Amino acid sequence: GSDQATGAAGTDDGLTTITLASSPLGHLAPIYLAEDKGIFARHGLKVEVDTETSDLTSVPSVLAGKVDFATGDLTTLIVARTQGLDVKAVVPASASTGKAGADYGALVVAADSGITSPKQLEGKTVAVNILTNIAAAAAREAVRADGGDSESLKLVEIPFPQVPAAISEGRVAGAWVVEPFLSAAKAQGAVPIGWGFTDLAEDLTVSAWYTSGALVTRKPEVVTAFRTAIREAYAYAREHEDEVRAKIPTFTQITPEVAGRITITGWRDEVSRQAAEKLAGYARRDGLINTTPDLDELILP
Amino acid sequence: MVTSDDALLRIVDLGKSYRARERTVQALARVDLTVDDGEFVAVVGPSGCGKTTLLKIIAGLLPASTGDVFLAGRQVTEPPADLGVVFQEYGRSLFAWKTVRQNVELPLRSRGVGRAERRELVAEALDAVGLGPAADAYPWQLSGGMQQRVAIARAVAYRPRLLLMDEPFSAVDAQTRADLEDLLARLWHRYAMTVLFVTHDIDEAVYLGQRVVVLGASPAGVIAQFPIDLPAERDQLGTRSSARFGELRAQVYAQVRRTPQLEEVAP
Amino acid sequence: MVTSDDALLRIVDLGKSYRARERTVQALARVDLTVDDGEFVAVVGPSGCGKTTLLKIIAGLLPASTGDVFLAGRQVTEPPADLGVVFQEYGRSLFAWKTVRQNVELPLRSRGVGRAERRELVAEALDAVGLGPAADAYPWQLSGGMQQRVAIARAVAYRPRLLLMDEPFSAVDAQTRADLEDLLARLWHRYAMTVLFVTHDIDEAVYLGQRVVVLGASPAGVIAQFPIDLPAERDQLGTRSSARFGELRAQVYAQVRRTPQLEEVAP
Amino acid sequence: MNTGGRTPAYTRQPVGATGRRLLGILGLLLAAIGYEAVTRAFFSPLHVPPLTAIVPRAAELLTEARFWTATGRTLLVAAVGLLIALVAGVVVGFAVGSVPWLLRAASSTLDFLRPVPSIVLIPVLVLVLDVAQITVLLVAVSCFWIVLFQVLYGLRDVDQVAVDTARTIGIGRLGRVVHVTWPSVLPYLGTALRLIVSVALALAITGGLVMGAAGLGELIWSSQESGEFTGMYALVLLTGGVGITLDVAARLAERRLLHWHVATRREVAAR
Amino acid sequence: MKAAVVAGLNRGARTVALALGLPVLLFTAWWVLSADSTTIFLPPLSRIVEAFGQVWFSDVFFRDVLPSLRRLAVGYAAALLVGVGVGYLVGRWSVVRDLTSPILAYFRVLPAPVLIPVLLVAVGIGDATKLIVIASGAVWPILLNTADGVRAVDEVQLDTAAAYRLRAWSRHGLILRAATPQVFAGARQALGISLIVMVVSEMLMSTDGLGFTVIRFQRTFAIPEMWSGVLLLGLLGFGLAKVFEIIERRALRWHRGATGREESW
Ligand SMILES: Nc1ncnc2c1ncn2[C@@H]1O[C@H](COP(=O)(O)OP(=O)(O)OP(=O)(O)O)[C@@H](O)[C@H]1O
Ligand SMILES: Nc1ncnc2c1ncn2[C@@H]1O[C@H](COP(=O)(O)OP(=O)(O)OP(=O)(O)O)[C@@H](O)[C@H]1O
Ligand SMILES: [Mg+2]
Ligand SMILES: [Mg+2]
Repeated sequence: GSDQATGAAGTDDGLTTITLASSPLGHLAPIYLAEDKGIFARHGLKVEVDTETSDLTSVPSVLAGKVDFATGDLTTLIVARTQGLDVKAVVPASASTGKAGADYGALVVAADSGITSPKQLEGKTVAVNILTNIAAAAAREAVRADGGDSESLKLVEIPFPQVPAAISEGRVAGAWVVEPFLSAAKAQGAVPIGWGFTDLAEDLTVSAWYTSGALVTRKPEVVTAFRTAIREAYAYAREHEDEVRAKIPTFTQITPEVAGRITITGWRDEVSRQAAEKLAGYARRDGLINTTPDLDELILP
Repeated sequence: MVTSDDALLRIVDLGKSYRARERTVQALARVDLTVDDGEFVAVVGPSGCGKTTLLKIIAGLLPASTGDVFLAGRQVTEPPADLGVVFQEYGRSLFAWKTVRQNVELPLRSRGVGRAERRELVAEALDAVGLGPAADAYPWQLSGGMQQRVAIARAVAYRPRLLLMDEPFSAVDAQTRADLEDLLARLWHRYAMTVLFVTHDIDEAVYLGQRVVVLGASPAGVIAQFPIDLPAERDQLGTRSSARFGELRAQVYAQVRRTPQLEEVAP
Repeated sequence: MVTSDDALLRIVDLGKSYRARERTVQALARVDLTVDDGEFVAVVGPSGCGKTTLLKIIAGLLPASTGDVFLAGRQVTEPPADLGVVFQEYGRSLFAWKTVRQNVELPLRSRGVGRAERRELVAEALDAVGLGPAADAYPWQLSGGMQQRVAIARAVAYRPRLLLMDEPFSAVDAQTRADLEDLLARLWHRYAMTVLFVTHDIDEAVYLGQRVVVLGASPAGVIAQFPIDLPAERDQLGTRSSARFGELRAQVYAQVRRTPQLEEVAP
Repeated sequence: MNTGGRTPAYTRQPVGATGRRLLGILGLLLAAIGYEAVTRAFFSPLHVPPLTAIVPRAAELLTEARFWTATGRTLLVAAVGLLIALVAGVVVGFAVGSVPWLLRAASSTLDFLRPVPSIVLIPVLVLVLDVAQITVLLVAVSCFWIVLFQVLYGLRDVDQVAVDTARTIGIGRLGRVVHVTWPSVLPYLGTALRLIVSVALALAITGGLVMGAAGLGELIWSSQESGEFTGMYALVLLTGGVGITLDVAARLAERRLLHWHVATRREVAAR
Repeated sequence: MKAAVVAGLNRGARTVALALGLPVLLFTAWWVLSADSTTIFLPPLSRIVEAFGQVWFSDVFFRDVLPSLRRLAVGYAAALLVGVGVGYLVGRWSVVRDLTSPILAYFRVLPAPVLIPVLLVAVGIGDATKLIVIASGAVWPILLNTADGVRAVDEVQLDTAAAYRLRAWSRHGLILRAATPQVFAGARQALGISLIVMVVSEMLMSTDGLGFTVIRFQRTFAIPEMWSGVLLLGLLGFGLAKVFEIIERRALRWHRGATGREESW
């Protein structure tokens, strides 16, 4: 909402209030933890999380200065940058764990489908949550990495929550899915066969906190403080995974039991340049953009 | 319940009250009436006494509150077969999206009359009421009297066994009215219909009816009945100027007068 | 254009044709008529000849095709002030969402008549037409004749300067009709209204009118006019049985007869 | 008065208010049984949970404060949007509909604007409004069109004899709207009211689903996003309940306002 | 004669001028006001028009617009059929109405995004789901209007049909016909709604179609292209409304006459 003071406003207690926009998903856990632990306050920040947001609204909101930081998947940010929108990726919001077989996103198929490797999905229908973001790239890359023709995949959009059902009802041959739906799908007999995140890049930034170029120019110290605080939060989260799992049910509808089971996203300190280049290449090939973006402009050094 | 006498229509102790939130109206009370097969009965009575209500109940369109209506010995619970009705609200009874011809034709089609015969019956009926040239007009393109004549033509073309007419000539001029009266009389003779004819024109009631039934003021019952012993063949000039006509007319008039009128309507 | 003579209503060479895709009807042609202030003119003519059309044009509801209508010297282009109309389609002219009382009261309210006076006028008008007890009913709860009387009461309560009535008594019984005729005559006397009264009842036309205008068959023009030289004070029994009444009646009747009827309607 | 035993077959005894309600409940029961049978026969309870699983969850939700807060928010948004639409639709409808040339001038623009889905415009709207306001706007715009078109069509159904009557008794334009056209258009508005009540609710929820605006939609979204299907279906069930309640209210309002209308009086009349 | 022709031409010209006047005015205003817009989400109209040519005068038209139109047509037709059919039953028999009204009220409030997950499982991801979504969005105005229209049919007409014992079919036909003014009101509403729901359904789960293309432009921040899609939707809506109007004019001519306003629209 816009009723909060935005544009990194000062408060009475000397802290600067910043507004973060993000859907209430797992990657917010470190933020909430950090707020509890006073990490943000130590850096002079007071955080307000606005969960009344969506992919549709976050970019315009950030650019208009209605919120200070928001999360967006890397492909979307690259596309935005290419179209001339002044977005700056500050720090990763979620990242691949980097471990094939134990990542928080996977390409899954029904256990009884007879499909055991991504290559076998050639020419088949595969679901991704959004055709224009990183999920599509990950699904394709999993097939390509397995030696298949990634172009032959027929990608369709199905929201993550419907993936387990779509797989087990045989509506699609395979699907790209992330936690907690990966666990749900597995529980319903789906098996992971490909790990597109790790195929895409060794150190893949999936989504990032970004802000507007304007804010970077106007209040560089706030941006830096935010980044430092997040990094500290990640360091804390890495050490206290059970606290993260305990936190998740407090702001999502995920039950504690499920939260204890799922694979948690990786927390990285740097937005991966290598991954960004690769994603930019994909975006260009898929016709999402038609020029090569200047990644130096996108990723805040 | 089935009655066995040879009356076509038997109305026994009929009563009807309309209820609505604000007011309940007892429209009919203790109506007893018998109509023989092939009879022509004219019904007169003050405005609002329940004539339309009576016709609607006979037509099976409205349930009675008390009492029964038997048609050919069978209790009327729905519109009987071979019934023709000319509604008082003639304008609203025409289908606005159909031409005059189609309006007249509709009941015939529904009865399964063949195409050629249908066309003939329709043309004949329309000519009889003087609407031949307006056959392809829509009802809303017609004057009030013309609309009323369409409704009459529809009933007439249908050749019903029982014909109920609710002030069917109210909107036509004197000349046309006389012509239509004679038309109706002719058809009644020729097709042996039974006619129940509501009118406000006492002359007309006496001229047309074999019997005139007078309803009293609301809640209406039958307050008088006059057999009309005029010769079967009647004509506008001769009959109307006959002495007997004048007598009968005066008798009926006296009865109608007797019913309480305007001044006396109690709150 | 403004005329300077003292006629209230001047109709000059009026013509009206309705056009539609399928048929074009010339309803009125070359109608010339002058009505003096305070006059009572009865209009008769065969069904479908254009009487309603004429009234609607005078009321400013329908544009003429040719010719002009002047009211008090001013050309009529929209409904003039102080006009009362009783439509032939009385049912449709009542507002279904208003009670009888509210229907009658509405024009008075829009004219700004005070509450107390309004109530009195309404009660008086409703009593006069015999609908006092039905004041709180809705129009659909009334019989046809009662609806028609509501429309009459509405016009009467309004005390218009010019009153146009289109077969206003067509749906009421003989007795009520006579009473309403006398009521109308009384009001006309008392309030010096100008009345244009369409009827199919020639007796009624002669009984009420100071002048009877006969329209010919469609396309109608004025084919005859009869000044009615009966005494100003008329009563149902005396006047109607007078010899002069019989003569006038016969004269008018002859004219109306002359207009081509049913049989002669050309295709 | 219908005498006891001898009720003719055609005396369709009007079902009383209680009977009407009972029939409605019967309808709901039948639908519930149908749903239960279909889900059990064809679907995995994980994907489409049976009613027997949903109802207890719904009962649970009813005791939770957050459900009521969310419902309150959604209803507020829906109500505000609906009111705006109703007023705007009626005013614009009457203005445009009673002036022929205005209607002709505006209709092409109206036809052009009508199909633009407001969802497409969300990113633009975000620049000036917050999410709750956008949702209100979404509701208002969609309902506005419905009201507007119902009014325009209702205006065409006004009987000219009634209008003529009003004109001859010296009632001015405004008076005619109040006394003649408004009551004539009311039946069309009654239909509009029942339509927009549900559209408003549906769109207030959509606002939550696609933009995360707080309320029932957001609750549904987050249940879904957390794989909590039973909870999601329970919410959908309760949402429907809210819809039914609103519809009953709309029908009651219609009955009162339109007691003189053929449709209503036919049902009330002792026939 | 000649004067009549000229008058006719004049009238035609006036109608066209009236119809185009406001749109032209609005477009000019938009053009001028947006000319030097730097807001990325509100590009100058000139850019949008340019994008319009590039985007839609290409194979996109066949790949995306035509399938959408087909879905629209089928979905709308289904909505008409179901809406008029069920609406008739509901309007005609109060028992049916009482029985179904809560259920219908229940389904009415379910927005498309809630329906889609269920349909996805039950029906799959093909066109069928989209058609159902379109139909289920468009059906309500038709259904309710038909029901209310049927309910409001004049009593005298019903009595006439009953008294002459018209065959069941012809009686149903008459009642429905008498209700057409209100049925058309519903159908007109549904036309606009089905266009919107088509777009939404294609946005929420699709691989092609107008809605898909527009949402793809939006997600990839191709803003002028997105606006060109909005423009196209507007044009489509306008075109469909005109076609509808022509049909309606013929079907409801009697109604204009019967209510006494042959002249107006
Ligand atoms: N639908 C209705 N609801 C309530 N009351 C009604 C209804 N229809 C008729 N009435 C009342 O019943 C009584 C008889 O009405 P009905 O129409 O039968 O009279 P009528 O004899 O036909 O009169 P008219 O000669 O004026 O047509 C009237 O008092 C009228 O007010
Ligand atoms: N709206 C219309 N469209 C086309 N023709 C019409 C229309 N209204 C009336 N007419 C025609 O105009 C002629 C005159 O009609 P009008 O209603 O004026 O007759 P009238 O003298 O009032 O007849 P009646 O005594 O039967 O009421 C008729 O032939 C009629 O068919
Ligand atoms: Mg009657
Ligand atoms: Mg007339």
